[in-house]
Amino acid sequence: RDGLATYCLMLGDDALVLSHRLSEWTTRAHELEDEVALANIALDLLGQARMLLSRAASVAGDGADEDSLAYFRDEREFRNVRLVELPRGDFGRCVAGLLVFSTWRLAVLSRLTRSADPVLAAVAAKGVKEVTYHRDYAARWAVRLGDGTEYSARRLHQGFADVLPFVPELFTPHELERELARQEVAVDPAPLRPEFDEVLRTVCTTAGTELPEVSTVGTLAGGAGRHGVHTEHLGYLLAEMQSLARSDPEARW
Amino acid sequence: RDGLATYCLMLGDDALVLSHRLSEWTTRAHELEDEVALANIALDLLGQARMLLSRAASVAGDGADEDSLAYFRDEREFRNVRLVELPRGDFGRCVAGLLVFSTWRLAVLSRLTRSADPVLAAVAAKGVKEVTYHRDYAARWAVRLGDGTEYSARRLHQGFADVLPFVPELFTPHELERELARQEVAVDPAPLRPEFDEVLRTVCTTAGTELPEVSTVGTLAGGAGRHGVHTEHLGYLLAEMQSLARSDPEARW
Amino acid sequence: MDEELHEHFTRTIERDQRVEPRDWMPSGYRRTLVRQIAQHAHSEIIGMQPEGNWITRAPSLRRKAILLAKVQDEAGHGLYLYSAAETLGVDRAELTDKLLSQKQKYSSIFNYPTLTFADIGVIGWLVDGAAIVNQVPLCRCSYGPYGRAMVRICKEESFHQRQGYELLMTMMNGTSRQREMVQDATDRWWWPSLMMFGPPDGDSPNTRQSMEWGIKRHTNDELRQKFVDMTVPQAEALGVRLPDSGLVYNPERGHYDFSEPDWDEFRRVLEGNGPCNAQRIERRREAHRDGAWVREAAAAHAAKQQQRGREAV
Amino acid sequence: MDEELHEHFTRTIERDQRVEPRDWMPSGYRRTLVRQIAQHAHSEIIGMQPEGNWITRAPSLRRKAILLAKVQDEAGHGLYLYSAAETLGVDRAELTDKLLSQKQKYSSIFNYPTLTFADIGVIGWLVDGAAIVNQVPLCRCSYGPYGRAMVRICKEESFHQRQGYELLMTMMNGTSRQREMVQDATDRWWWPSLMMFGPPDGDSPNTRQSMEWGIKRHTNDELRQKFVDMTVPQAEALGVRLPDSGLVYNPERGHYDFSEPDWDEFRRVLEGNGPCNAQRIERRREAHRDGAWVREAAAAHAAKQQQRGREAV
Repeated sequence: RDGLATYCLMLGDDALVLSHRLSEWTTRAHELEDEVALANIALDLLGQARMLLSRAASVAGDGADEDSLAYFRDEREFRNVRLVELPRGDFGRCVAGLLVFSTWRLAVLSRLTRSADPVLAAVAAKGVKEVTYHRDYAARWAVRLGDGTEYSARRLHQGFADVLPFVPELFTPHELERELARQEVAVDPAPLRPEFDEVLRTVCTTAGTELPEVSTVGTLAGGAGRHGVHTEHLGYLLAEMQSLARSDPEARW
Repeated sequence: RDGLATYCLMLGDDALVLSHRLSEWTTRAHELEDEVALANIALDLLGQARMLLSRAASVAGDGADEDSLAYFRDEREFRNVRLVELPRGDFGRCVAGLLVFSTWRLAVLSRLTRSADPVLAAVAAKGVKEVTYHRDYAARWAVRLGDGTEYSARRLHQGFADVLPFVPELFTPHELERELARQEVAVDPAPLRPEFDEVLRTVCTTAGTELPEVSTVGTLAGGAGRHGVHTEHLGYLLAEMQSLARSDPEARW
Repeated sequence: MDEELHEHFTRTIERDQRVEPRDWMPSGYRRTLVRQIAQHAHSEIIGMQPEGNWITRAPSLRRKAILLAKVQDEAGHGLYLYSAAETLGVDRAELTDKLLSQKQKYSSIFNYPTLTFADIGVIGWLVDGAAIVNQVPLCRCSYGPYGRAMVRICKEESFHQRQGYELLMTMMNGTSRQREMVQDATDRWWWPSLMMFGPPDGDSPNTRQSMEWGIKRHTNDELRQKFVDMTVPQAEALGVRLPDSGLVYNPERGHYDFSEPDWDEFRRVLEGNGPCNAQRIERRREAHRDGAWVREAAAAHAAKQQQRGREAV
Repeated sequence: MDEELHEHFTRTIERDQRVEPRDWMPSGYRRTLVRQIAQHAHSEIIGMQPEGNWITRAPSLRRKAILLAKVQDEAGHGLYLYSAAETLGVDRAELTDKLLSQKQKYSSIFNYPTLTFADIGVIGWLVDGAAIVNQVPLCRCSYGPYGRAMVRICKEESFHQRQGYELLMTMMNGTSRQREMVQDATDRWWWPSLMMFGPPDGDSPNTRQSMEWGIKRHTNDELRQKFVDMTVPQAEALGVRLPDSGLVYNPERGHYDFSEPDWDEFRRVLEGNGPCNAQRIERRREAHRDGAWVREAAAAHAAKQQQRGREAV
C-alpha cells in the first residue's frame, strides 16, 4: 500500500509541479488565447495532481490529504521527475517541454487505464483525454515555431536543447515502478521510449526541425527526481508555493 | 518604547531587504571584483539589519530576537520603504537604486549619530562609514555608466526611471518618525531632501546624465512601506527568505 | 437620408430596442461605445494581475484551482469584449496598442496591490460586487453585442463574487490571523471599491449623454448607493467592519449614509500615480514585447501554409 | 645556455627552493601550472554556486552572514589564483573564455546540487576538508606565486571548514529533522568528496611528472587515505554515519580501509554529465553575457578619461 501511495505521489507531483510552472505564464503570454490555453492545461494538470495526491493520502491512510501532501512535504520528499522543475524560460522552451512531457505522460496514462487499481485506471482514463489535447497544443505550436521564422526555429531548437537532457530520466523506472508494473498496477515507462521517439520524430519532421544532440543530465548515485534528488530549482518553487499554507498551519482555507 | 522598537524595525528592514536583493547578485555580476564589492555591501547592510533588529527586540522586551523578527513576521509587519523591494533588474538599475538608497541613508545616519538613544547613535556611527563607501561605489559606477557607452547611459537612465518614483516616500516621515524626532531619538527625513538632491545632481553632472522626469508611485490611503503597505514584490522575497526557517520553527541554527 | 437614419436610431433607443453593428449610428455614440468597451476589456486583462499574483501561492489546491479558473475567465471576458469592440470597426491590435501606450484607461481599482490572500476574497466580494452593480444594467445596453457580452460576463462574475464571499466566510471561521487578514483587506479595498463607480454625479459630465443613448442606465451616485446598501448586510453577516464611521442607516432616505471617498486619491490613481500603475502596464508591455517573435512566427507559418495551399492547387 | 638554465631550474626544485615568475622554466612545467592554477581558480568561482544557492534562504541572519562572507571569500580566492596564473603569462579574460567554452575544467564536486541547508555544513566539512588535504601540500609548491596564494587560501579554507563543522554540530544537537538532514547530506556528499582527489594512482598518468616538478607532493591515493583517516573520527564526534559498509580500521596498515568510489560516475561527471554541469556553466555564461555592456562601458569611460587627461596636459 505504501508503494501504491508513493506511485501516486510520483505521477501527482509531476502534474503539480508542471501545473505550477505553466500557471506562471498567466499574464505573460504572447496572446490572450494562449494565456487561456496554458491556464487550461495548468488546470487540467492541477486536477490530475489533486486526484493522485488524494488517492495517495487515502491509500496511506495516515490522516494526510491532498493539501498536507502538497504543502507540507519538503523538497526531498517530492517524487516528480526533474524535467517539470525547469524554470519557465521562453515560449520555445515551454512548447518543447510541454511536447516532451505530454507525449511521455500520454504514453504512460494510456497504459495506466488498464491498471489493476481502479482509481488509478479512472484517473488515467480522464487524463488521457486531457493530455491528448495538451500534446496536440504543444505539437501545433512546435510546428508553427519550427516552420515560422528563422528566429522562432532557433528558439524551439534551444528549447529542445534545454529539455532533452532530462528525457532519459522519464524512461528510467524507479524500482517501485517496476515492482508495481509486475503487479499490473503501475506502468513501466522503459518500453514506451520508441513510441515517444516516433511522436517526436513526426512532429519535428512537420516542423522542419531536427532534435539537437545533447548530453544526459546525470544522477546522484543513480538517484534522480523519483528518489527525491531534484534540481536546485525545485526548492525555490516550493518555497513560493508553500509559503502561505505554512505561515499558519492551523488555518483552513 | 514600542515606538523606538518600531523605528529600529524601519531602519533595520530597509537594510535587511536591500541586503537580500544585493546578495542576489552573487554569481551574477559582470566581473568578480564587483561580485565581491556587492557582497561586501550586502554584508554591511546585513550587519546593520542585525544590530537594528536586535535593538528592536531588546527594546520591546517580548522575547523576540533578530531571527524571530526577520523570519517570523509577515509582509504587512515589515516596515521598510518600498524602494528596496524592487526586483534585482540589471546593473544600471542596481547602481541607480544603490546611489539613491545610500545617499538618503547616509543623510539619515549621519544625523542619527546624535540620537538620544545611545545604541542607535552607535549603530549610526558605524553605519556612516559603511554607507559612505556604498554611496561612493554607486557614484563611481554611475559615472562610468553615464560616461561610458550610449547603451550604458541609456541603462543608467532607465535605472533611475525605475527607482525615482519611490524617492518621495523616502522623505515622507511616518508619524512615528516625526514624534521620535521631536524627542531627538529619530531623524525626520523630510528636511534632508535638498542635501539628497544636491548629491544626485553632482553625480549626474559628472556622469553627464540627466535624471528622468517620473511620476511618484502612489500610496494607499496615505500609507506606504513604513505602514506595511508594500509592493507585490516583497511577498515573494519573504517567501524565499523565510522558507527554511519556517519549515522547522523549533530548530536552532 | 442622414436625418432619416438618425431618426431611426433615436426611435430604436427610445423603444429600448437594440442597435446592431450594421445599423447606422451617430459617430459620438460609436466613439463612446468603443472607448467604454475597450476600457472594460482592458480592465479585465489588467485585472488578471492582482489576482494572478496569488496563483502560485494559493494556500490549498482547491483555492488554487478556483483562482486559476477565475483569472482565466477574466482573459475570456477580455476576449468577448474585444470582439464586441471589433463589431464597431476597431481591431484588437489597435486597442492593445492604446492600452500599452496609455491612451486608453482601465479601471483604477487594479492599480492597488494584493498584499495577502484575503485580498483575493475581498476582490471577489467587493470589487466583483461593485462590477456587477455597474454591469447588470449594461446587459440592457442599447448596443446589442455589448449587451449580450455583458449577460455572459455578469453570470460568471456573480459566480466569482460568491466564491470570493465564500472564501471570506471560511477565513472568518478560521484562525484569528485569518480573521485579521480579512479585516485588513476589507479596510484597504473598501474605499477603492466605492471609487469604482466613478466621480460624483456633479463631476461626471458624460453621464447624461450616455444615459440618453441607453448606454448607461443609472448615475454613478445611484449605483454607488446601491452597492453600499447591498454590501452593508453582507459585511455584517461576515462579521467584518467597514472602515467608515459615517456609515449609518438613514431611515428617512431608506438608504445607508456614508462618507465621501478621497477623490484626490482617485484622481491621482487615474492620472497614473497609484501604487501599481507602472507595474501593471509594464507587465503587459513586457508580455507583448517578449511575445513579439511568437506572434511573428505564427504569422509567418500561416503565410507559408497559405502559399503551400495555393501551390498545391 | 639553454642547458644551463635547465640545470638551474632542476637544482632549484631539488633544493626545494621556489621558482619565480622571471625565472626560466620548462614549457611543460609552465603549461602544467597554468592548467592546474586555472582549474583551481575556476573551481573557486564555480564553487560559489552550490553554496550561493542558499544565501537568500539561510535560516538565521548569523548563518546568512557567514555564508555570504564565505562565498565572497571564494571569489577572492579565484582572484588570487587568476593573478598567480597571470604571472605565467596568460591573462584572466583568456582563462575565463576557456572556462566558458569548457576547454578548461573545474572540480567535479561542484556539479552536484545543494538540496538542503545541511549541504552547506557538509560542504564545509567534507568538501573544504578534502580541499585542504589537497591544498596544504600546495603551499610548498615549487612555483612561488602559487605556493604563496595557497598559504592564504588554506588559512581561510580551514576557517570555512570549522564553520561548516560547527553548523553540523549545531544541527545534530537540534531537532530530529535537522539530524536527518545532516545524515542525508553526508550520504550524498561522501562519495563525491572522495572523488575530489582524482582517479586512483594507476589511472593518473601526470602525477609522477608533477611530483618530480615539486608541484604535487603526494599521490591521489595517499591524499584520499589521509582524508578518510582524518574524517572518520570527525564523523563519530558528530554522530553521523558515513555511507560505506566497507569502512573499517585496519590495525595492520594503521589506516581505515574503505570501498572504491563509483569511478564510472566520476568519469560521467567529468565528461559533463553530472547533475549540474550544464547549469553551472550556463550561469557563468549568462553573467558574462549580461555583463558585457557593463565591461564595455567601464572600458569606454576609462578610455575617455585617458583622452581627457592627455588633452589637459
